Amino acid sequence: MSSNRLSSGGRLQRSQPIRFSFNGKTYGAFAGDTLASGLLANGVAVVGRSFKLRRPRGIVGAGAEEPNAIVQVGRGAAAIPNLRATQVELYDGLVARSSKGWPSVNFDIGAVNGAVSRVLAAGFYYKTFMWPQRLWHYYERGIRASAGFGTVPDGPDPNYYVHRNAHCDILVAGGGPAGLMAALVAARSGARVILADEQCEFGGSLLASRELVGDVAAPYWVGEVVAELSRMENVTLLKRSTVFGYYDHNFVAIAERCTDHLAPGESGGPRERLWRVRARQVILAQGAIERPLVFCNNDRPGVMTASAVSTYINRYAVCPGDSAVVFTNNDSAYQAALDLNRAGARVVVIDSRAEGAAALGAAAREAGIPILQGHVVCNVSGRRNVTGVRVALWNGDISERVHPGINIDCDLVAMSGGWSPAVHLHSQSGGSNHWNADKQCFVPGDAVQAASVAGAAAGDFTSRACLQGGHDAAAAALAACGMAAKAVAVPEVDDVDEHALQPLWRVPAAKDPDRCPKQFVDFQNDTSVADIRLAVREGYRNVEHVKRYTALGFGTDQGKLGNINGMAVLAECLGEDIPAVGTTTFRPAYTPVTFGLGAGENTGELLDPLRKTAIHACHELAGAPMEVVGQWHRPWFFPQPGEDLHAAVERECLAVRNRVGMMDASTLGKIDARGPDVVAFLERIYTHDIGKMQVGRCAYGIMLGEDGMLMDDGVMARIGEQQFYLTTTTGGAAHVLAWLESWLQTEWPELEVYLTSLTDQYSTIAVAGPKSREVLQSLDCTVDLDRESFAFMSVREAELAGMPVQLFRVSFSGELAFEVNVDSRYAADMWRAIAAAGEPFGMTPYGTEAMHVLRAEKGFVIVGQDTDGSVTPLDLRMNWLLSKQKDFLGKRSLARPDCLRPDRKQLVGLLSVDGRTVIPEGTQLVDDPEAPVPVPMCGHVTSSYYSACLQQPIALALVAAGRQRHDERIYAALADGSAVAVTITSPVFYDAEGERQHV
Amino acid sequence: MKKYSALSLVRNALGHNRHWQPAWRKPAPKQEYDVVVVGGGGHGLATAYYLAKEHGIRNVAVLEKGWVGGGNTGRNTTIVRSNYLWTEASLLYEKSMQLWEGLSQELNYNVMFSQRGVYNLGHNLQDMRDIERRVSANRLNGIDAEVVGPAEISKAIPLLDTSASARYPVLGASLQRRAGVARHDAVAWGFARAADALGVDIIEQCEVTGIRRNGGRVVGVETTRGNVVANKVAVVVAGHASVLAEMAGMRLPIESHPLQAFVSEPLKPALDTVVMSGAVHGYISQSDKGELVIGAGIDAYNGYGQRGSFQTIEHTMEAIVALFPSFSRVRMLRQWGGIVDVCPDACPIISKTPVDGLYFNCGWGTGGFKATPGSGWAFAHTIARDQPHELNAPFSLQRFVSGALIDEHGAAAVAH
Amino acid sequence: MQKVSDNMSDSALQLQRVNDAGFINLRGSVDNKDFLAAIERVAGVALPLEANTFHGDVTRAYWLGPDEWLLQCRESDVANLQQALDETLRGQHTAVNDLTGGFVMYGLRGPGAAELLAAGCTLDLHPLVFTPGCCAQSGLAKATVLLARPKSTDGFDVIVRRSFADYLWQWLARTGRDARIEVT
Amino acid sequence: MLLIKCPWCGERAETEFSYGGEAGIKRPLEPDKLTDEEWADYLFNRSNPKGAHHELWNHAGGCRRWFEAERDTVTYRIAVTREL
Ligand SMILES: Cc1cc2nc3c(=O)[nH]c(=O)nc-3n(C[C@H](O)[C@H](O)[C@H](O)COP(=O)(O)OP(=O)(O)OC[C@H]3O[C@@H](n4cnc5c(N)ncnc54)[C@H](O)[C@@H]3O)c2cc1C
Ligand SMILES: NC(=O)c1ccc[n+]([C@@H]2O[C@H](COP(=O)([O-])OP(=O)(O)OC[C@H]3O[C@@H](n4cnc5c(N)ncnc54)[C@H](O)[C@@H]3O)[C@@H](O)[C@H]2O)c1
Ligand SMILES: Cc1cc2nc3c(=O)[nH]c(=O)nc-3n(C[C@H](O)[C@H](O)[C@H](O)COP(=O)(O)O)c2cc1C
Ligand SMILES: [Zn+2]
Repeated sequence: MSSNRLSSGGRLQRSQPIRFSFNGKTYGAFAGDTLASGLLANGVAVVGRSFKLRRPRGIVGAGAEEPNAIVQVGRGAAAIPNLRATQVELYDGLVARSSKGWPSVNFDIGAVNGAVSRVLAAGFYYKTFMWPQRLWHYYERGIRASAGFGTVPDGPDPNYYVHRNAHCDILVAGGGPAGLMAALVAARSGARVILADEQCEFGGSLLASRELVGDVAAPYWVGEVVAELSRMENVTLLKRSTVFGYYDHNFVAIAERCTDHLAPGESGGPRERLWRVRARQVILAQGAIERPLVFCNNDRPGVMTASAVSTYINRYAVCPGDSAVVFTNNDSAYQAALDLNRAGARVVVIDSRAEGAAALGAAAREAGIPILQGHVVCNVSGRRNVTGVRVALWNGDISERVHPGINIDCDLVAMSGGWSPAVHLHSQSGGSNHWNADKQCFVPGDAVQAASVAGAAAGDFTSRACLQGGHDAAAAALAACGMAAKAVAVPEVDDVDEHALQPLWRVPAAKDPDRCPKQFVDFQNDTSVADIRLAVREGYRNVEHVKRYTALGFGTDQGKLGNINGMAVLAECLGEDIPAVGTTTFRPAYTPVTFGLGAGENTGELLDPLRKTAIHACHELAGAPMEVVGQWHRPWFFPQPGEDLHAAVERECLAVRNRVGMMDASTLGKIDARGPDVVAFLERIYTHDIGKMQVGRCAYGIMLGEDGMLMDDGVMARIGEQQFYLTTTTGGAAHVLAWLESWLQTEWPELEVYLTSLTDQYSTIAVAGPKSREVLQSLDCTVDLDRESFAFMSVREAELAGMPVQLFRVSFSGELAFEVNVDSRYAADMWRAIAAAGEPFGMTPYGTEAMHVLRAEKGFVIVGQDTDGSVTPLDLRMNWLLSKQKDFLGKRSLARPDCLRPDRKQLVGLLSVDGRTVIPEGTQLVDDPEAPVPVPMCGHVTSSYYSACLQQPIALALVAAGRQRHDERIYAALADGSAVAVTITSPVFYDAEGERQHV
Repeated sequence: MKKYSALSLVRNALGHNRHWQPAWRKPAPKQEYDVVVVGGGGHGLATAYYLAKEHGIRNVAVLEKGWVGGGNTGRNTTIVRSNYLWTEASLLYEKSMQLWEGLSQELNYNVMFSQRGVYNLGHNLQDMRDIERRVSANRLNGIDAEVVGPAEISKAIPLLDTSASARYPVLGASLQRRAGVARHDAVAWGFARAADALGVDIIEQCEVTGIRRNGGRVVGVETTRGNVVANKVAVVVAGHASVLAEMAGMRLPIESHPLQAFVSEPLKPALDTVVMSGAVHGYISQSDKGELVIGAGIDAYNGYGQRGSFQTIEHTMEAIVALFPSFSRVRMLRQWGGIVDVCPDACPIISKTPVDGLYFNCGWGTGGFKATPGSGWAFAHTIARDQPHELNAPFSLQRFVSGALIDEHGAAAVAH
Repeated sequence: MQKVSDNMSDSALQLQRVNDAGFINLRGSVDNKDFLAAIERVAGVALPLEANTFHGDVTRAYWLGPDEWLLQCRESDVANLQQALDETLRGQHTAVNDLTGGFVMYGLRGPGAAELLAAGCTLDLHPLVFTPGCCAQSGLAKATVLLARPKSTDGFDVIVRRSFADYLWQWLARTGRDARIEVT
Repeated sequence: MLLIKCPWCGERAETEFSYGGEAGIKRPLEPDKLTDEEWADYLFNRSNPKGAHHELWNHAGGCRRWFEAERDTVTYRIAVTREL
């Protein structure tokens, strides 16, 4: 194995060597490695290319902050695009490749962009590609082809995802010292605790720490705490779980990755689990992110954050370089120098501060590490790997140029510009942040939800303070939950004496910032100091404008490394201080979340409930294709062998007109309305006079919105003096019930009425056609069905085929017809019984399509098809339904000038003049198809069919002033540009007198 | 204004980009303007630009409480199309479309208007009826529109699930080929730069806190940067319309709701057009940078929080995975919200008000980005002439009294 | 019996359809003492007045809302009970509706039941929170359900509208696959 | 996702509720006595405030009761919910 791998240490399972492939080459590593540590161990420097300039890039960080090492893992449909190599756990056989770089990451044609990088400065696209106008399309294609990182998998996801709703007293986000301590205190005190950490192990920074906690090594302490927590029933430990979103009212979303760390095939179960947590209290212990320093060519492979270097050495037993320069403005990076030194690397510290570091400085000196104080690294040499740095003396004045007098050869630069608390979740929760001048970072302000922040995330950068902070946060959270905190001792950790950090947001160079080699602020998007300065020069001065103009913080890392530096550079340009410039908005997701995770189990046929009637199985058996109506599946038609839709529908329609047919109408909404005030209530809802209805009678009723537009319709029946049975349209059922309840509860609470939904209780079978009476009679119907005893538009309780039913004598086809309402438990039996009894009479089941044709022949409208929310009952010629005696919902609106306009679109019938053409539904109607564009339209076709019984096409339409225009000829403007002549008629094509339904 | 050109790019590059001019000045508010435009979104900036350009009214201030383009202009999913249902709406949006087609050149600022086509999918018979109706109307109005079948759709959008077994199978779609997307920020910046060049003062960090009236007419505004006198005040503040209306003692037929959107991480080109679906409720396009840009629905409740509920996002992810099963493993990078001003008929208000000299342009709800140039053009006319242009006359406040609503819920079914 | 997991013996969860339950929806006022007394007399179970609870075991009364309850009894007893209620409550402002045909009831048994439901339900089903005797109308996946934790067994009853029943069954079976669900 | 306290059932997730808009908009008792302007005001105009909002919610997925809430439309904090 390559020389970068240390022979001992780390948290690897050295007994488990594994192999993985990157960009087609195979490498060795150990279980416990990440892809990043595996690559570093093998001396792979270039892992990606930057977005715009295509500069070769190496690994910078060791966790979620990584901007450069964006890789595609796996193949085919199981590929995962855009992973950070630093977060990919290696398994044997893992296949990964760089997301950018063509033909290869080591030789990228796109790198020519670098040569013209000055032209490609921020805002470049807005200023060019405009000439000639029509070529933009081609320019754009080129731009698109070179953009993007990963590739979409080439098939449907082979894995599945699940959701889990959870509740807890205390949710702890982040399992470093602060989070672990908080969880321990909360758990021992008996609270229901969820602890989530995005890494594969709990411990956070302690996993790479050489500190003693209490009197044990930090990772050992972690192990003890985790072991204790995992034994407790009131604790849920979620590792590999990113708290990615903090929403209102302490709703927190966590993405748990269950199988990505396993070789494909090794794993069962869901790939990821979405935890939807409602927490009484949240403790945010996300830690802090180390900032890079901004110097020329600071993006070269081999330049890393100091803490990442320490992490690779201590946790992964990889020393990323043989000779290193540690460049810092604060004490913490000396730890990296010590770690490098211990790992056998040559190391020099360049400290921008005149006085260097305190305790760690002494330790470094003791270890014999050379330290240059009051110096800066102002440039880096090497292209695909660092070969050295240029160092200059610096007096602390940012406006001065420096003179790089020293060259140091090295293959690794470990940089530290200080630390930024991870205030992401706090900010998402609505909290603001304050600038802490001592620590030179934003720290979270007061929580606005039931939350607190602990540890480095709160600006406490020592382990001792982190442990104490976690402890205190838990105690406070427990108190807020009304629980007593158990006394838990906070383990001792030695505090390290430190010198103050020196603000250093941009390292001075040999030339001024606009001319010097690029000083990168945002690595992924190639945003440099010069870009920010350019944005300011061009007037894009607000931090949000700078973000959008330069793409600062726009990448997959969302500026975790670069944002604060960028804002500070901006502040300098504007001559303002950093808090005045402020931050951009922190938004979910903390790290990106899989779409499939959001979808969870709601995929495929479970995307949306598929509602079935109680007779559904019979229809399936009969081979009926289904029509989707809202969530329902309804039989569309019942084809016989060799029949298509049209043939079947013609046959079904003729059967109803000439003999008898049956249809499943169970999807209609049904409501039981009763109480002493039910009449008064329904008077206000329906447009017709309710009081006049006799018990046992039915009526067609409509409801209007308060805007006067038709909202829903259906047959309603008076079952008793104080009881009605209301039906609604299929799509309107839920809405109508809620609408009725809202009036009852909010506006007229004095009315004593109870509403109960019966939609699922009753199934409805329509039996229609001249023979329908005979069919029912043959089923031992217990009531007389003759015309006199059971008149049209009445309702009876009866027994049919031995089953209790509500029998309606209503008709949506215009034929003699009955609707059988039967307990859904017996509906399939009833369906079969009617079918059998009807057989001698030629019984024909029919579907929604025939139903539509039959009702259209009669001019009956379907709400939602013939109406669209802009149609009044007057437009539909339903004046006869509008009571003059009373007020009802929507009545006032009908008197508005626009509703009285004589040229409103009104319901009419249409006949094709050629007697053949069935006009597509939706087609617009015009008076003059030759008129110049825009051609005035006088209406549109709402329903259109071939009528088998009339042997011609018929259509319903809404036509301006249509009622006055019977017999006039207008034109249907077809999609292909042609026009078909049609004649306006009455919308009732069949049995205008309504004799057939009265027999 | 110094023109952008290939030459200027090279020249400036040679000068280390040190000689670029500010895109717009940063003037302090003057005491008096002929017209004060409240709101520095795309619509407000376009209004100022067309006031200056078409009507010669250059003593204009745009007052923006934050940074220009920071409202919905900066947070929308950038779909531009004109295939609305009703003639009134179609003609207004089509006017806008025509302006879009030359906008980069007119503004000398590349707004990256990309006419890659928009597909509105139909998943059931009623969807198809509505599509036929809309396409038929569009054609008669001179707007390009077609009805396309599943085979053609699947060719144009290979990753879309067009199988018959889908929970919501694709039965067809309407297609407007001239429709597409544009770079939202560039629209605000381009209009700002062009308006500034014509003398308009664009004043950021200047919140209007009061509308001063004398008798029945407007005399100016109060702002966080002092009072400004003006005989004409034009309010274009999208989600904040009701807040401004209250300052003038009015209530509007508007509710403000959070509307969300999200983007994926950047991907290699995977989707060359724009796809919208009402039945599964989602829509998606891919930006030139490579992110999938995805719009979610509105949250039902009133809100000014520029954020929304997570279940709305989950629902949209379901929709996207249903439409594009291979996007299941793609990841959401960032989600955000905007505050949209929703009108009862899903159509805007571009109108005079009961207060003389006070004009409102609002109610664009989930779909006004596409109207940016047209809206500004028509609003400028209304302000300059103190009467609406015939294109926006139907969009008056009066329609709520007369009942002449223009119901575009169908064509606007998916928030976009 | 539909086998979802291969290994039935160590399945942690059983899902079954309860076939002999009848349901009656009741509306009435809690201020009407006669009404409350009459129900208790006729049904043999007192209406719970506390939200989110139910009374009884074989015959149950679930609280649905401040003036609404669901009575559950043996399917064979529904007709009689309904008739008795109608008679007793005649003349009072109440509503009694037989909904036996409108509901389907599933029993979910076993230690993993709460966890499975938590995949699609936002209620806190922790045994100390949603204790035996608790019930709630809520959402489960994309259906609206009445959930109850019976006193006598370990698990939950799920009552769902008939037209959603197949959907919910599929959802339970699919979502339960990791819990090695046994479907009977 | 909001956590809303139904006055009857207690705290439940937002997904169980449906929103009913501004509370306290009384339906005019005699609509036909109203001018078109007054009627339009009732039908369409809303205060839509930025800040405290008095609004209606329905526990649609639970007890089906409508109730009132005081919610801040910026912070989304719900100060109180109460029975009608
Ligand atoms: C998520 C989302 C997706 C969308 N997708 C699409 C789409 O795909 N296609 C489409 O056509 N439309 C879409 N829209 C709608 C579209 O964004 C808007 O209709 C349009 O951008 C509105 O532009 P505007 O200029 O009127 O408003 P804004 O850009 O919001 O501008 C209004 C400005 O007024 C300012 N302001 C407010 N109050 C004051 C005050 N008191 N004083 C001074 N200034 C004030 C605000 O700060 C703001 O900058 C979407 C909207 C959202 C939120
Ligand atoms: N020397 C210094 O200047 C310095 C500076 C900073 C931190 N530190 C050290 O780092 C430690 C800080 O302790 P701590 O507990 O505050 O933080 P930590 O960094 O140890 O732990 C934070 C944990 O939170 C996890 N995390 C972050 N965001 C997450 C999310 N959204 N979801 C799930 N998990 C997430 C991380 O994976 C990490 O494990 C201390 O030991 C401290 O001494 C030192
Ligand atoms: C069309 C479009 C594309 C976007 N692409 C990205 C992106 O690639 N990366 C990113 O971080 N944000 C992207 N955003 C989101 C913005 O960062 C930001 O969230 C949004 O404009 C709302 O502003 P706010 O979050 O600052 O409130 C995009 C926004 C829009 C409207
Ligand atoms: Zn409730």
